[in-house]
Order: sequence, then structure tokens, then C-alpha cells
Amino acid sequence: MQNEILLEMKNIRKEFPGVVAVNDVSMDIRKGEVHIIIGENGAGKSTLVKMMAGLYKIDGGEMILEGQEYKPANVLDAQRHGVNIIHQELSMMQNRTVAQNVFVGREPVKGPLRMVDNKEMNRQCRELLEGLGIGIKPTAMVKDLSIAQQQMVEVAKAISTENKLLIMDEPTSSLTQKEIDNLFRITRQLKAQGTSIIYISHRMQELMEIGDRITVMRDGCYVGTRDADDIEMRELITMMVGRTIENVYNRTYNEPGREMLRTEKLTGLRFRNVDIHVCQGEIVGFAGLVGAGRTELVKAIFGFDQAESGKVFLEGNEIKLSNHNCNRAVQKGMAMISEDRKTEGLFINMSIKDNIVQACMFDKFRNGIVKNDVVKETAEKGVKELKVATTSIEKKVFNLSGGNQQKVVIAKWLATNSKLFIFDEPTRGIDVGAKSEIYGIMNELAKNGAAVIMIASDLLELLGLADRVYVMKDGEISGEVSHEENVFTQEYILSLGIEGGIAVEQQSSPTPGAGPQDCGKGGEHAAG
Amino acid sequence: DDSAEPAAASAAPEATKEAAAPEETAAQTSAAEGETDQDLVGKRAVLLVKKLSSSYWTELEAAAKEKCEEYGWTMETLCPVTADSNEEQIQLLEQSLLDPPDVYLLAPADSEGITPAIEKINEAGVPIINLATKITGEGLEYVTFVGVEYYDIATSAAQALVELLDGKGSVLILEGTTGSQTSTDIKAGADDVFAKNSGITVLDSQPANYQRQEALTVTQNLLQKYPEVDAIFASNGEMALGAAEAVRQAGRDGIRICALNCSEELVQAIADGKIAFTADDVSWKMGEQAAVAAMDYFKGVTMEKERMQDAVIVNEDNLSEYKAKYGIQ
Amino acid sequence: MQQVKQKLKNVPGLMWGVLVIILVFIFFAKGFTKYQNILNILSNTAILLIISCGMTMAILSKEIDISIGGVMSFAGLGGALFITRFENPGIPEIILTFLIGTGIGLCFGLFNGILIGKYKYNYWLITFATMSIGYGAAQVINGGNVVSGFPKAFRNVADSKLLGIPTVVWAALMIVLIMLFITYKTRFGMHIYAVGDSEQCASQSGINVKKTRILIYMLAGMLSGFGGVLLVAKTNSAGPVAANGYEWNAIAATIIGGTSFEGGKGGLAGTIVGALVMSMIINGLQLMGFSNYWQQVYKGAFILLIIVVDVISRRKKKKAVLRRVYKYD
Amino acid sequence: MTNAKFRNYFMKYSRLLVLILLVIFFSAATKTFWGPGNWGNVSNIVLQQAPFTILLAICMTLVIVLKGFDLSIGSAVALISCAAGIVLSKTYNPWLAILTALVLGAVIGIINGILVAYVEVPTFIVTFSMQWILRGIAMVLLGGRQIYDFGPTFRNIFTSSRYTFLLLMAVIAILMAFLLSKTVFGREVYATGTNQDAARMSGIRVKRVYITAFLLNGLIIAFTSVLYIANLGTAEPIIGENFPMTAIAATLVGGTAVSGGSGKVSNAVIGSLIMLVLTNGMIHLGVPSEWQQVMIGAIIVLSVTAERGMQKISVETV
Ligand SMILES: Nc1ncnc2c1ncn2[C@@H]1O[C@H](COP(=O)(O)OP(=O)(O)OP(=O)(O)O)[C@@H](O)[C@H]1O
Ligand SMILES: Nc1ncnc2c1ncn2[C@@H]1O[C@H](COP(=O)(O)OP(=O)(O)OP(=O)(O)O)[C@@H](O)[C@H]1O
Ligand SMILES: [Mg+2]
Ligand SMILES: [Mg+2]
Repeated sequence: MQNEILLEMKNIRKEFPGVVAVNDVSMDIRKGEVHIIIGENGAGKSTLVKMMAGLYKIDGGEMILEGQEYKPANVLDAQRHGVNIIHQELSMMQNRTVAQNVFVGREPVKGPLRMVDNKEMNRQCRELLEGLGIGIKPTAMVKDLSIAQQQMVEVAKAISTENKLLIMDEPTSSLTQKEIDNLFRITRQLKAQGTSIIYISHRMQELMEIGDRITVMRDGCYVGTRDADDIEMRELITMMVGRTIENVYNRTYNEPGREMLRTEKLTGLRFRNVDIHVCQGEIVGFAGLVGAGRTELVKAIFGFDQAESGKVFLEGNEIKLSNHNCNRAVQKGMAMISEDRKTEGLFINMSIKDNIVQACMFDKFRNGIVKNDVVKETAEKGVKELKVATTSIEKKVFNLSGGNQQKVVIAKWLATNSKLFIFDEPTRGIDVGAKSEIYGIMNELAKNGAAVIMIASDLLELLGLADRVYVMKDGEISGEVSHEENVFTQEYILSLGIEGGIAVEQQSSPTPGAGPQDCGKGGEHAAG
Repeated sequence: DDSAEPAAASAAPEATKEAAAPEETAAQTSAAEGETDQDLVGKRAVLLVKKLSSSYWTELEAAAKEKCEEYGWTMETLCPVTADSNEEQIQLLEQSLLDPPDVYLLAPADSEGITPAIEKINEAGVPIINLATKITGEGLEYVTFVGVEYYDIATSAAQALVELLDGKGSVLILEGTTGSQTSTDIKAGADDVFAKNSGITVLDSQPANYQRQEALTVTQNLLQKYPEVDAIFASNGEMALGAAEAVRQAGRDGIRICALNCSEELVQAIADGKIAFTADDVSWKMGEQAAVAAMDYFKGVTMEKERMQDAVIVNEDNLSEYKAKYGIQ
Repeated sequence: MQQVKQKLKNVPGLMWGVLVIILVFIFFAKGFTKYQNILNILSNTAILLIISCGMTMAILSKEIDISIGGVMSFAGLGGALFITRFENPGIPEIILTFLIGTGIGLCFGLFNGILIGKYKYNYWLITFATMSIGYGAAQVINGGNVVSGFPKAFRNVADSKLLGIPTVVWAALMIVLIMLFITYKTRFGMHIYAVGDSEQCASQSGINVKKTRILIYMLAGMLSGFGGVLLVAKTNSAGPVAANGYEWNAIAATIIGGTSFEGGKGGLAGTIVGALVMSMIINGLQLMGFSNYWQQVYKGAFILLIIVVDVISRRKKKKAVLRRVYKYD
Repeated sequence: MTNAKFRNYFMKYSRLLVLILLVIFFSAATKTFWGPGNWGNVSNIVLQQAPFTILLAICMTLVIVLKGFDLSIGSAVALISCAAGIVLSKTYNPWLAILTALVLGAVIGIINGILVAYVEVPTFIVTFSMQWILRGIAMVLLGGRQIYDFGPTFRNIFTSSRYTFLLLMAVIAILMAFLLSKTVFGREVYATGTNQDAARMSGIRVKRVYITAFLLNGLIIAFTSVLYIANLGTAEPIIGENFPMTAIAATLVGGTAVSGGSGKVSNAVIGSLIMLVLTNGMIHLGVPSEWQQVMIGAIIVLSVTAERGMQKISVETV
């Protein structure tokens, strides 16, 4: 069965105004395999799978599903053919319940009046969520869920139908290990039932763990397909970016300088009694499970949310919490790359240029008059520094790939003269190349004397980059580890972050054989 | 006019009301017979107007109120929040019936549209003095209609304009709100007169919704379109003043403007020569006469079906009277 | 039922505000609690409620239908012109009248729906245009004149009582029940929310967004058409601008009821309260005997007050939700 | 020109094209559009009517960019002009009256702004309620009366030259255009209208932006009110019931989207001119008054459709 072909793509092509997103790609998906597609940001992965899922029409070539020509007219049509997709960008109905989101478009009905059967819907949804091992109530509002929880709901939605082919476009970008393990368990289950899975991710170590075959794309073109068992990580990366990336986390630790930020007994809606401090030249990581309160904490420090009590000191000066706000934070030299780039980071309908100058205007144009050439210069500098893949700075951010969108957010903050950078999940949905660039930027910032706070769900990332890691659990700091200590490991951090102290049942170390190759110091730490 | 007895007569109003609410109009004489002058004091009247945002209606209200107070009555005014809203008028009347007054003085926004409310008032047996706009619904009862005939006012105003122009010239007409009864009547009256005088050409007729601002722009446009205009016939004072402004701005001094209604500002404008004359549709007189009619009814005077008031053309001849009335030097 | 409960739970602040206003009226507005007055409030709310149902759907889907007033006026006039051809209309003629009105509404709705839903034209521009066309067409078909004076049988549809309750209230009740069923209990209803909350999500989930939008506008149009004819029956008159202002009042009722322009948020249950609030405020203020001018001031102030209370309590509630410690099981 | 570029240009100037087409049409179809003398009707539109509509449309644009509506502009004009009228008739001092108007406008604007920014009431509800409150107060002030005795100097200031209105409007329009497109404040307005959370995250003081915008709005309305009473020669509480509709129509027809974050002063100007040329042109064409509204609706639909069609053609052929 492993070799029967489910879907064959022949010379697929897709153009958008100004770009050829997918160029002459031919590949096949076998029945019951987990087929990984990797590639840099903007390589055309999402575009390719969206064509399979009926979201885009193909501009050239043909698709053959089980020997028949496959031309989905729309999503519904694709679903009828058994092809379903979990999208890269979350698109949930924020004001509806989890169950309503899962069953949207195919709500169970009952009776001659075809009334929507809410009870049945909630019941089915609960079963589904329990099967996935997520304890979310079906009646919870999606807007009350964290991004990670929302992503799991998307997964639940996609597997709630019978699928021949399930496409997962970066499902793990904001999941923590626990959910990832869950997801992989489900993936294996589905695979055992004969469902084919296309899996897109930028987290290299996952690919080895779950994938059967790996297809690499670059600049819209097909580069090659390899069996997961036969390939080295290094080779894959070279295929992807066309060059070798030696050390992903190229961390050089600096001597910590003056104290930049300190909090004392900081308490807010979802965090309590937080005491932390961050010094110049340091990268301080925050680990924790979904909903541990990390995002809320940094949002309060940044003045986006109001903290309730406690003290915050910036460079030794107390910030009055009662009238703290983002504007003051920015003026005092803070920068925040927020976790939810779509709603809090970007002006999606504005141009790259307009996005980049948004946070530095106060500083650059003190008399209130905007000079267009300065704006242009700033934007171009940002785009160049971060290698945002775009044809022009006038392009709407909406049209960029996820990774490039994230780069725009970072560029916005680099354009300011900030001294304290808060990165909340900065590498969500970003390819290895770009990741290493962002790590490089963080490194550089630290080296130049800025203080950096970094929240990441990917523990390897934290281990690889951070000087120190705070672990949060249920809104409280449950521990602190420095890179010099020999407990600076995934296991220890997880144990701090999980209920009941030491994690026992948590299968956190990667499966043998497909473990992280030495992608830098992080890998070494994790290994030992 | 017999003035009512002063304050002493605050006899239990409840009892008075019972006695004074005749079952139906036909029974008026017998019902009224038993009443002494004493009983005629302390009545409660409800006045329903179309709006209170123009001097026409505020003057009417003030005059009615004054008369009522003179009689020793109380008077409440009902007015829709949205000007000229038939729907709201009906709602207002229905609400007021929760605590029915002794007499209604009603100026409906729509002569037929008010029917549902009138039916209910008839049912409750409260007498109605109709004013300004005639209630025309079938089988509806009211004591009398105090009003002016807009068709007639328009005719006399148009006639006066024709005379002013010596029987020849070109005229623009500014209509009121499309579809409103008064506007239709006025337009008909003016059209009929102008049609009879072959020397008069009606160049154009456009609605400006009884509003000054709109009249200003519409007139600006029309003046541009017609280089030869001798007169403008405006269906109310507001529009006439708007037109006068447009004429002044265009520097077309020779154009005579005539208006309907009367207000302080109009009288001043006539005195200043901006407006040739206006046909006063005597709203104050209607208000006053409505109260008088109510009193007559309670006294048992046999009522005519209509008590029409005559419009007064305000021009140089009687300007001083009007100036005095508004206290204009 | 549970969903209705949940919806009601979502509007507690609104309820508090409403309660305060009701208390004020109970104490200060004479006759506010009389059975007849409550019936008055209900019957004054009825038509607004019917058309607000359509508006609520449109706003839930993140758009707005401002053509409602125009469509109502035109449909009402269309129906009126039809029914006046009969001296003694029977039930079939009356039903036909309502069908004609509803049909006119449907045509407008379809036009809106196809242009906005199918061809993705800007909903503001298109419904503004259809509003204009509606008001305009209402002027054209009857030369700008008001039609009034309808056979009793026709008026009875809105203006008589069944089991002691005005028929117009029954009509509204029926429609509201149907619409409640549609929005809360059918797939189509779910899809309205889906489309409004996230059009992207809806279309990616296989919902036919175009069809949903077309249906929404069709329903809104039909309800406006029906409401227009009902308005004619209730007020006994049909004018070209009879329903002017209904579009804004319907939006206000919807927004007061907690449905937000963000789309996908709120629902019909709130709109019912919103519409009741709108007419209750006017009723109470009139009963309190404020002058016309002050009524306007208080009307605005009360609406604002209710919303401010609502907004503040919502904010408190949101905090409470966040405070609830999350248990991961 | 490339396909995309052509489309961009087309989109950018399509409304201007509509305006030009309308002007050409009416110039050809009626004799009086340009004549006789003094530019005929065009001078009416440009000198007498457009300044008012454009100012109102600019106010509306400002609020619409912030994702809101302002339904209270008509009532605000009524109240402010009544108050200014009262001051004028009492003192005959034009500057005091203008000052009163501006102060009152600022107060109204700030109240709106506080309700929207701090209490977080939707702009629709705030302005819907304000519409009643303001007009109610105007009525309480003046009842059914008008005030027309403005003293000898006031009207002369504005009406001695027929270009005054246009000039004053132009000054405000240019100022606003500058403010919106060339200043930090302008960028903050667009950012806030596009995505309030992201704006706040970027350090923009969203609340201050709202208040400032409504304050500006109030000031422009106050100024417009002064122009109105100067033009009409009277102050009355019933003015402006249809102003919100007129302004919204002009703004939308000019191409500003109601979804927030976009919209320009030039859109307001072009939209106002389109609406004015249409209504004026139809009177000159002799279109019966009943038909005029139908025509306006039809022309809006037609012009949007034509725009679509042209876009398609430009995609397919260029
Ligand atoms: N709707 C669109 N309109 C215009 N260009 C688009 C559109 N969607 C994608 N593109 C462009 O097509 C290219 C491929 O994008 P795609 O989203 O498929 O990349 P990706 O491989 O999924 O990247 P990422 O890893 O960042 O998600 C990019 O250059 C992107 O800018
Ligand atoms: N159980 C929950 N109930 C309601 N809201 C939640 C819950 N968990 C998380 N959220 C919301 O999700 C967002 C992120 O939550 P939080 O800051 O607690 O998580 P975190 O530690 O940053 O974890 P992660 O970023 O991995 O989700 C916040 O806006 C929070 O309000
Ligand atoms: Mg992608
Ligand atoms: Mg987080």
C-alpha cells in the first residue's frame, strides 16, 4: 500500500500578479504516507497545497487523484474528494464557540425542520477533542483561547471528516511539546488508517521524527524528494537554501551589563508575583506550557495590558503602572514583537513601508511632519537588513508569506532605537534560513548592549540562544536556569513547567534515529 | 368673548370631566345644557401639532395656550419628535387616550393618515376641534374644522403676484415637501392662477422641502438656468427667505419674491424690500379660534362644520401693523 | 433555548441600563405601566422590530443594509396603490397586497444581494444607491403624492385586536419567532455568523458565502417590504418618504441590542430588547410630559446612558473571564 | 504600461474620471451648465455649494478613516449656528461669535471623542444619540424661532467677495490633506483605523488619536456652521437634517471605503463634486424632480459597474 499513488501533480504552475509562486512542480503523494514539504519562506509551499485543497485554481498543469483528473472547484469540492487542509494562518471565527468552529459548514441537523443540533454538535466535538487529548470545552469561545489552543482546534476540525489526504500547513508553529506529541500520535493513527498526510513545517527536527518522504521546494520550483531515512539534516538544509548553514544558533555569550528591567511581585490577570530581571547584553528566555501566562506578562511589562500590582523598573527607574502604556514603553526604549502578528503586529492592508515606520515615527519626526524620503530610506534599510523577500516596499503586507510578514514586524522595531527587545514567539512559521537570520539579529542586539527577552515554545531554541531561562507555570515563575548550569536541558525545564514538579510521563526526548542533528549549541545542550 | 370666572372655580376637575365628556357629538346640546359657567372652567385641552420647529406652529401653540388660559383651562401640547410624522402623531394620540382630556385640538400631519387615532378618540367620546389640516377619513366625527384653505391662500397670493407683475412675466415656483397635502394644494392654487393669466410663464417648479438651505441651492441653480426671471413664488416663508438670499447673492435685484406664512423675519424682510409680500396664513388666529370653538362647543353653541379663517396679504399697506405685532422698529 | 439563554447572559449590562430606565419611567411617567400603554409600546415597536430583524442579519454578516427605509417606502406605496383599487377588498386581495410589498422588497434585496454578494460591490455604495432608488421610485409611481384612506378591512391587519393584543404585534411576534428560529437554529443562521465573523474561515470551510449574502439581503428586503405595507396599514397612509429614518432606527436598535459592526457578534435576542428600548424611551418621555425639545435631548441621553452602562459592565465581565484560572485536564 | 500599473492608475483616478465624464455630459447636454456669463452653473457649484458639502464630507472622511460614522454633524451644525447666532444678535461682534462656535465645536468634539475613546461606545451610537441631544438643545435655545439680526459686519466678512467660501474651504481642505498625508498624526489616524491593537502595540496613543480627530471634526463643523449662517443670513435649529446622508454619500462616492483605514481629502472633494454636479445637472436637464433620486441611485450603480467593467477590460487586454 505504501507505494500506491494517491495524488499526482504534473507540471503545476501558479502565478500571482508579479510573482510565479509555483513553477512547474511535479510530485506525487503515496497512499498512507506522511509526506513532508519544506522550503524557505515564500518557496511556494502554501500555494501548492492550497491548489490541492481547492482554494486556488491552477494556472497550468494537472492533478490526478486516484487515477482520475482532479480539479476541485472550491474547498467544498475538495473536501468531497477527501482532501482537507489545516491552514498556516489561523482563520477561526473568534466570536463563536469551539464546536461551532469545528463543525462550521456541516453542522449536524435534526428533525423535519433541519434544526441545528447543538447538543449533538457539542457532544461530537467533545469526543473529538478528548481523542486529541486537549481539554478545551466545546462551548468555550475561540477568542478566549490561546493561539496554540486555537491551532489544536483547527486540527480537530480537519480530522473530524473522513480524509484521503490531510494537509497540515505548519500546524506546530505555536504548539508546545505536549501538543506536538499529541499531534504526532494522531498523525500516526491517521497514517495507520491509510490517510495520506502532507506536512509542512520549519521545525527541522520534527520532519525526521514523523516524515516518510521529504520534498524540498525553492523559489517556487521543485528541488527533489528524498526518503526521510536516507537523508542528513545538513543535506536537506542545503537543498532548501542553496547553501550550507553551519551553526543555526551562533550564540556568543556576553558579560551581562547594567540591569535593564526588573519586576517585583508583578501581578496581573493571568500571572502572579513575578520577579524577574534582565540585563544588558543578555538574552533571557521564557519557557512554559500553553497558557502559562508568558504572553500576558510581557504584554503587561510593555504596557499593552494593565498590571494590577507590583513594580516594574526600567534601568533602575520605577515605571508607574497606573499610567503605563505602550507609548511610554516605546518612548523609554522597549520594543515588542508580539506573538499574534496578524492582529497585533501588522497593518495587514498597508504597505511594507507604512508598516515599518509605524513605531519610529515619534522619534524620527519630532516636529510631527513626515518626510517621505526618510520613510522610504528606513523601510528600504529594514527590508534589506532582514532580507524581506519582496519586489517593492510598496507591496501590501497582506501579499507576503508568513515568514516575510514576521520579518516586517521585526524590521519595524529595529527601526526604533530600542534598548529592550521582547520577542514573543519570534520564529513562528519561519524557515531555517530566516530563523538563523533572526537568531543572528537577536545575538547582534545582545552584543550591542540591548537586553532581549524571548518567549519560545520550541525549547531547543531557548536552550540554543538564551543566557538564562525563566520557566513559568500557571502564571508564576516556577524556576530559573542559567546556561552555565548543567541542568540547562529540555527535561529539566519541562519538569519545572509541568504540574506536579518532575515530569515523568512526558515523552520529551526526540525519538532515536531522527533526533536533532547538531544544529548548534542548543542541540548539544539538549543532548547532554 | 365672555371671560371665564377666575380661580375660585377650581371645582373638582374629575367630576367636571365626567360631566363634560359627551357620548357623541350629536348629544352636545343636551349635554351642555346642564353646565353653568362654573363648569366651563378647569377643563383640559390637548393640542396636537405637526412640529414645533417653525414659528408657524409655535405661534399657533402660543395663541391657543393663551386663549385656554384665559378660559381657565390647562392645555398640553403633543408634537412628534420627527417633524410631520403621521406615525408618531397616531402614537401620541393613542398614548394621550390613557388619560383622556376634555377636548382635542388636532392638526394632523396627514388628513387621512390620522384616521386610526381619530377612530379611537371618537370611540372614547372626546370632542375634537380639527385645525389646519382637515380630517377627511370616512365616518370620522369632529366638532368643527378651524382652518385656512391653502388652495385659496395660494390663489390670492398668486393673484397678488400677477397684479404686482402687471400680468406678465416669468415665474419660478418653489414647492414644499413632495407629497405633503399643503404643498399639493398650494401648487394647485398657484398653477391655476398662473394658467389663467396668459402673460405669465411658469419657468420651472422644483421642491425644496420647505427648507431654507435647500431653497437657497435650488434657487441658485434655477437662476442660473433662467436668465430672465421676474418673480419667485415660494410655498412658505423659509423657502422665500432662502430664495431671497440666492437672489441677493446672484445680484438679480429685480426679482420679486412672494411667500406664504408669516414670521418676524419675513416681516422684516418685507420691510427691507427683500421680499415683495407674503400671504399670512394666520396660524395664531387658528390656534386662538380652535380654543374659541372648543368653548363654543362646551357652551352648546350650534357649530358650523367649518370655521375658515381668511389669509391676510402682508405688504406695504399693512406692514406697520405687523411690525407692531412683532415689535420691529 | 440554551443558546437564547446564553445570548441573554451576554447582555446583562444592557438589561441593567434598561431596568434603570424602566424604573425611572415607572416612578415618573404617569400611566407607563397601564396595560393599554404597554400594548401601545408593543405596537409601536412592532414594525421597527420586523425590519430590525433584517438589519441584524446584515450587521451580523459584517455589512449594513441602509436601503431599508427606501424599500419600505416604495413597497408600502406599491401595496397602497394596489389595495386602493378595491372598494371592498377581501382576504385574497389583502394577502396579495402584502405579497406585492414583500415582492418589491425581495426584488430590491435580490438586487443588493447579487451586486454585493456575488459581484462583491461595496455594500455601502450599493445599498445607498438602492435607498435612493427606493425613495425615488416611491415618488415616481405616484407623482410624489401621498396615498391615504384605506378600506377598514386592510387597516385591520395592523390596527385591530386579537385576543386583546394589537394585530401588528402578532405579526411582529410571528416574524420575530421565525427569524429567531432562522438565526439561532438553522444552518443558514450559523452561516450568517460564520460569514460575519470571518469570511475567510467561512469560505475555507466550504460555506457558500455568496449564497449566504444573497439570502441575507433577500430576507432583509422582504422584511422591509412586508414592514412597509404593514406601516401603511397601521398608519393609514403611504407617502414617498413615510419610512424615512427607519434605516437609522433599525441600526440603532440592532447596535443597542449588542450586535456589533465587527460582525458575527450579538444576535436577534438583543435586537428585540434594543427595539423595545427605542420605543419605550419615546413613550416614557412623552408620558413624563417633557416638552418636545427636551424629549429629543433625553432620547439621545437615555440611549447613550444605556449603552454606557452596557459597555462598562461588558468590560468588567471580560476581565472576569480572563481571571478564571484555566485548568488543563 | 504594465497591466498592474494601468490598473493601479485606473483605480486611483476612476472617480475623477467619473466626475470629468459627468461634467462633459452636462456641458454638452445643457446650455446653462457653463453659461451664460460668469461660468454659469459651474460657478454656483464651485463657489456656493461645494464649499459646504466638501467641508461636511471632510469631517465624515476623518471619522470614517477611523472606522466610524458621524451622524451628528447636522445637529452639531444646528446647535453651533444657533449659539453663534445668539451671540451675534446680542453683541454684533463677529469674532466673539466665531470664537463661541469654535469653543462649542471643540466641546462637542471632545465629548464625542471621550465617549468613543475612553468609554468605548461605538461611534455610531455616540453620534446617533448626540444627533438627538444636540438638536434638542438647539430647539430649547431657539424653539421655532430664527435669528437673523447679525449686526452690520458679520455677513460682510464672508459675503463681500464671492470667493470667500471657496477660499476658506480650500484652506481647511489643504490643511486637512496635509495633516492626513504628511504628518505623524495622519499616519496615526490611518494606523488606528486599520488595526487598533497593532497601532497601540506600535506605541500609538490610540485614545489621543480618537480625541484629536473628533476635536478636529468639531472644529471644522463649527467653522462650517459659521459659514452656513453667513451664507443663509439666519440661524435656525432645523438646519441640516440631511447633512449626514449628504456627507456619507459624498464620501463614499468619492471612493473612501467604510472599512476604515483608507480615505483621503481628495476623495471627499471629488465625491462632493460628483454629487453636486449630478443634482445640479439634473435640474438643468429638466429631469422631473421625482426622478432625480432614482437617477442618483442608478448612476451610482452604473458608475461602480462601469469601473468594474473597465478594470476587467484593462486586465484582459493591456
Ligand atoms: N494571494 C497572493 N497574492 C500575491 N502573492 C502571493 C499570494 N500568496 C502568496 N503569494 C506569493 O507567492 C509566493 C509563495 O508564497 P507561499 O505562501 O506559498 O510561501 P510558503 O512557502 O508557504 O512560505 P512560508 O513558509 O513563509 O509560509 C510568495 O512570494 C508570496 O509573496
Ligand atoms: N485558559 C484560557 N482561558 C482564556 N484565555 C486564555 C487561556 N489560556 C490562554 N488564554 C489567552 O491566550 C493568550 C496567551 O495566553 P498566555 O499569555 O497565558 O500564554 P503563554 O504563556 O504566552 O502561552 P502561549 O503563548 O504558548 O500560548 C492570552 O491572550 C490569554 O488571554
Ligand atoms: Mg506558507
Ligand atoms: Mg504566548
